[in-house]
Amino acid sequence: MVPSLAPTSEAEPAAAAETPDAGTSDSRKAGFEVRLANFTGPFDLLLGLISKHKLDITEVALATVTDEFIKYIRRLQELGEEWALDEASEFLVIAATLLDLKAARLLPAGEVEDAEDIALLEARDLLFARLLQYKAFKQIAGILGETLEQEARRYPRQVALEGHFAALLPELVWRHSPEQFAELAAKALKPKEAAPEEVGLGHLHAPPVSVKEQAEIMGYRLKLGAPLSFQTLIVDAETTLVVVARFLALLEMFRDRVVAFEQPEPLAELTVRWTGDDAEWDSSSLSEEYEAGPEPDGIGSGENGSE
Amino acid sequence: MRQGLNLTESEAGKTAVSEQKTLQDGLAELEALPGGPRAALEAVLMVIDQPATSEELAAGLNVTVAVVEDLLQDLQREYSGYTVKAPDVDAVGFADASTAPRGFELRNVAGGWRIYSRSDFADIVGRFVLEGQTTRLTQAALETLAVIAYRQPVSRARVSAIRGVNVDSVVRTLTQRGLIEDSGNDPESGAVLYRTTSYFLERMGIGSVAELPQLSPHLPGLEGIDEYYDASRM
Amino acid sequence: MRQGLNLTESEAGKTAVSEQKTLQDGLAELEALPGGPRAALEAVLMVIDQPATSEELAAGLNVTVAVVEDLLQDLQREYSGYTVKAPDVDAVGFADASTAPRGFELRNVAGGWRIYSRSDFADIVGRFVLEGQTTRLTQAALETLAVIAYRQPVSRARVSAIRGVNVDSVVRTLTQRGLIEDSGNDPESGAVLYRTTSYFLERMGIGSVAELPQLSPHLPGLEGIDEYYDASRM
Repeated sequence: MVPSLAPTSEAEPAAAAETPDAGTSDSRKAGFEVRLANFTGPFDLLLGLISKHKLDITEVALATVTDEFIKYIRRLQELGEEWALDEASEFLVIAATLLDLKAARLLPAGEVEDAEDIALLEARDLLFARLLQYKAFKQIAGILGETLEQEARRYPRQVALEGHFAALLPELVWRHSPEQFAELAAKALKPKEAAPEEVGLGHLHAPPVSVKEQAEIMGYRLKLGAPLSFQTLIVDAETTLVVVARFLALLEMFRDRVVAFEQPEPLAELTVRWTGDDAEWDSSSLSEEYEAGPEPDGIGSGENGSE
Repeated sequence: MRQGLNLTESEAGKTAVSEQKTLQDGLAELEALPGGPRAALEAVLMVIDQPATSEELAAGLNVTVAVVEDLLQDLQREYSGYTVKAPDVDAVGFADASTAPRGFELRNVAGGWRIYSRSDFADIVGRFVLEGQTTRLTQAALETLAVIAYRQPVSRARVSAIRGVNVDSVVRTLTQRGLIEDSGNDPESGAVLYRTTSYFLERMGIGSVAELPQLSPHLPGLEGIDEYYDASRM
Repeated sequence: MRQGLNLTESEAGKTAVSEQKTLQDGLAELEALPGGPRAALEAVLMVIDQPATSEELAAGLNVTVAVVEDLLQDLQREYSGYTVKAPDVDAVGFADASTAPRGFELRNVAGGWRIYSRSDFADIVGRFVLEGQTTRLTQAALETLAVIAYRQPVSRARVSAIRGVNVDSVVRTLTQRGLIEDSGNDPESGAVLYRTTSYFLERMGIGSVAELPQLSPHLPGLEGIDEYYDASRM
């Protein structure tokens, strides 16, 4: 069921033949070559390599196939034009996982010590699970293919209705003007838009909340002099998001040493007091770190109100 | 044939009785024709161009579903070369033309009945019938079809994750070939979900997806995966 | 399958001899199949849509025309309920299932042979055909018709590619309804090409397809559309 791996001779890659790249002719001399079309994905390649080494999939020493897998990836990269980015990246993800696993094997065997070891174990288990799952579907695909082929040897009787029966059919109701029909044609001929590739977030209406903006608001109130409780500071917050933003803003302000906190005991009331001596302080002096983050400056898709 | 909805109990009872009567009349009517109900069923089977359910056939012939199903089974056996139950012909050694298989067979696929040429004659029939000749599916298409068949309804992203590659163009091909279809959107992600069609069942020669071969024998338990780890760790 | 035309006399003679041999081999080959030559012929007759001449059938089965004509007559008689020539079953009073007429008959119409439903059952078959028929085209049928009207002559595969679904059964319905027809084969792929009929023009109230409204006002930028679909074909 697992298609045998085509060895060097007949396996001159179709894609490579079209690529006048000198690099490919070098690699063509390498021992192991496969026709790109032989594989329908990274798992397929991995299974191919495992079967080439006559390894049981459950006992495979992945390190032995890693090198070949990586070699294959290099070939893919050389033939870059022939490969869609997403396709190539699937291969690279698995190559990276394999490399990790290989690296782990080079180290002395021992106890699992840290989170990194555990992550590696998980990566390995996941790779195994996915590989086994893929293998099952590949076998089933073979069975489906055989069945479809066998069944194609039976031709159904599907003859046109005999004239006297066709004449019995009720007259069609036709309500379309030529213009309506043309409209229908235009709709039917329009290229179908590809289905969305990602989950749309457009329907989520989280109002943008800017941390800096909230810092500005609280800074203004605190500079008046009187210490304020956190409760008081958030009394006008319309959403939880604003509460969170104000809390983050306070942490930022604390780091900038413009506020001090007082809390007699855990979970007790938090009192905030202005300590900055710069009366001219404004939120633009807050740490730059928010700017560099993936969510610039705000929680949600924040627009920067203060700049 | 269809019953009304707002019947009192006694009316319903009467209708059931009268319907029963009509169906028996239907059978009597067929008995009077040359070849009887069996031939009438054959005549109908000659004009259908897609599998017909036994209910549809029963309605057309005006007999009960049970009667039609008996007839269908008789025909199926007869076409395949088994002697039909015929009390007057049970002399042994009777092996003439009537017990040789016919060139066609009656099959129950995709939930309906339809006549097919016997596969033994595929090469000969193929010379006459160009239509319906389908090109073979690629390995990628078969694998994608397999995942969809066993995980339906399923999104392309899910199929992609299992196969490890993008499946967009393969899904398009399978849709155009009529083997899979859009079955609405995932309530959570909004992604289009795909399922196999009745044409797929027809091509596979099965009645429903429940008849697909079991996946489990091909999928060793993943519980033992830790052992694999230990084994290869040496 | 078809013979060449320009043979010299002696060549023709040689060909005839070697062909004779091939044809006998062909018969032997058929004898080996379950049901033999009779079943092979049935298999073909059961699935062809257009009547086939005995010459075409002989060529397809790789036997002589005389053999095919004998078989055709046997089948015709058998379907109509006469006992097949079977020396061991000539006892009189033998009127079991095997001699009852079938629901179908083999007819020679306009020089070609095809299996039809038996006319005795016309009423029943007609009732079955009408059941579930609607007088309106489905949206799928309308869209398919629109694509064919504007892209004719066009193959089903092409229409499938444009509509993104399998259109086989819809094309059959449209053909049955007389709205489209076979317009020959594509010289390259051999696929059947479809075009709209004069009945379609009649229903649309126009004189020719040239009178169909231009598509452009409805869909700006359709010029490149053909390339788009060709590109998406794999």
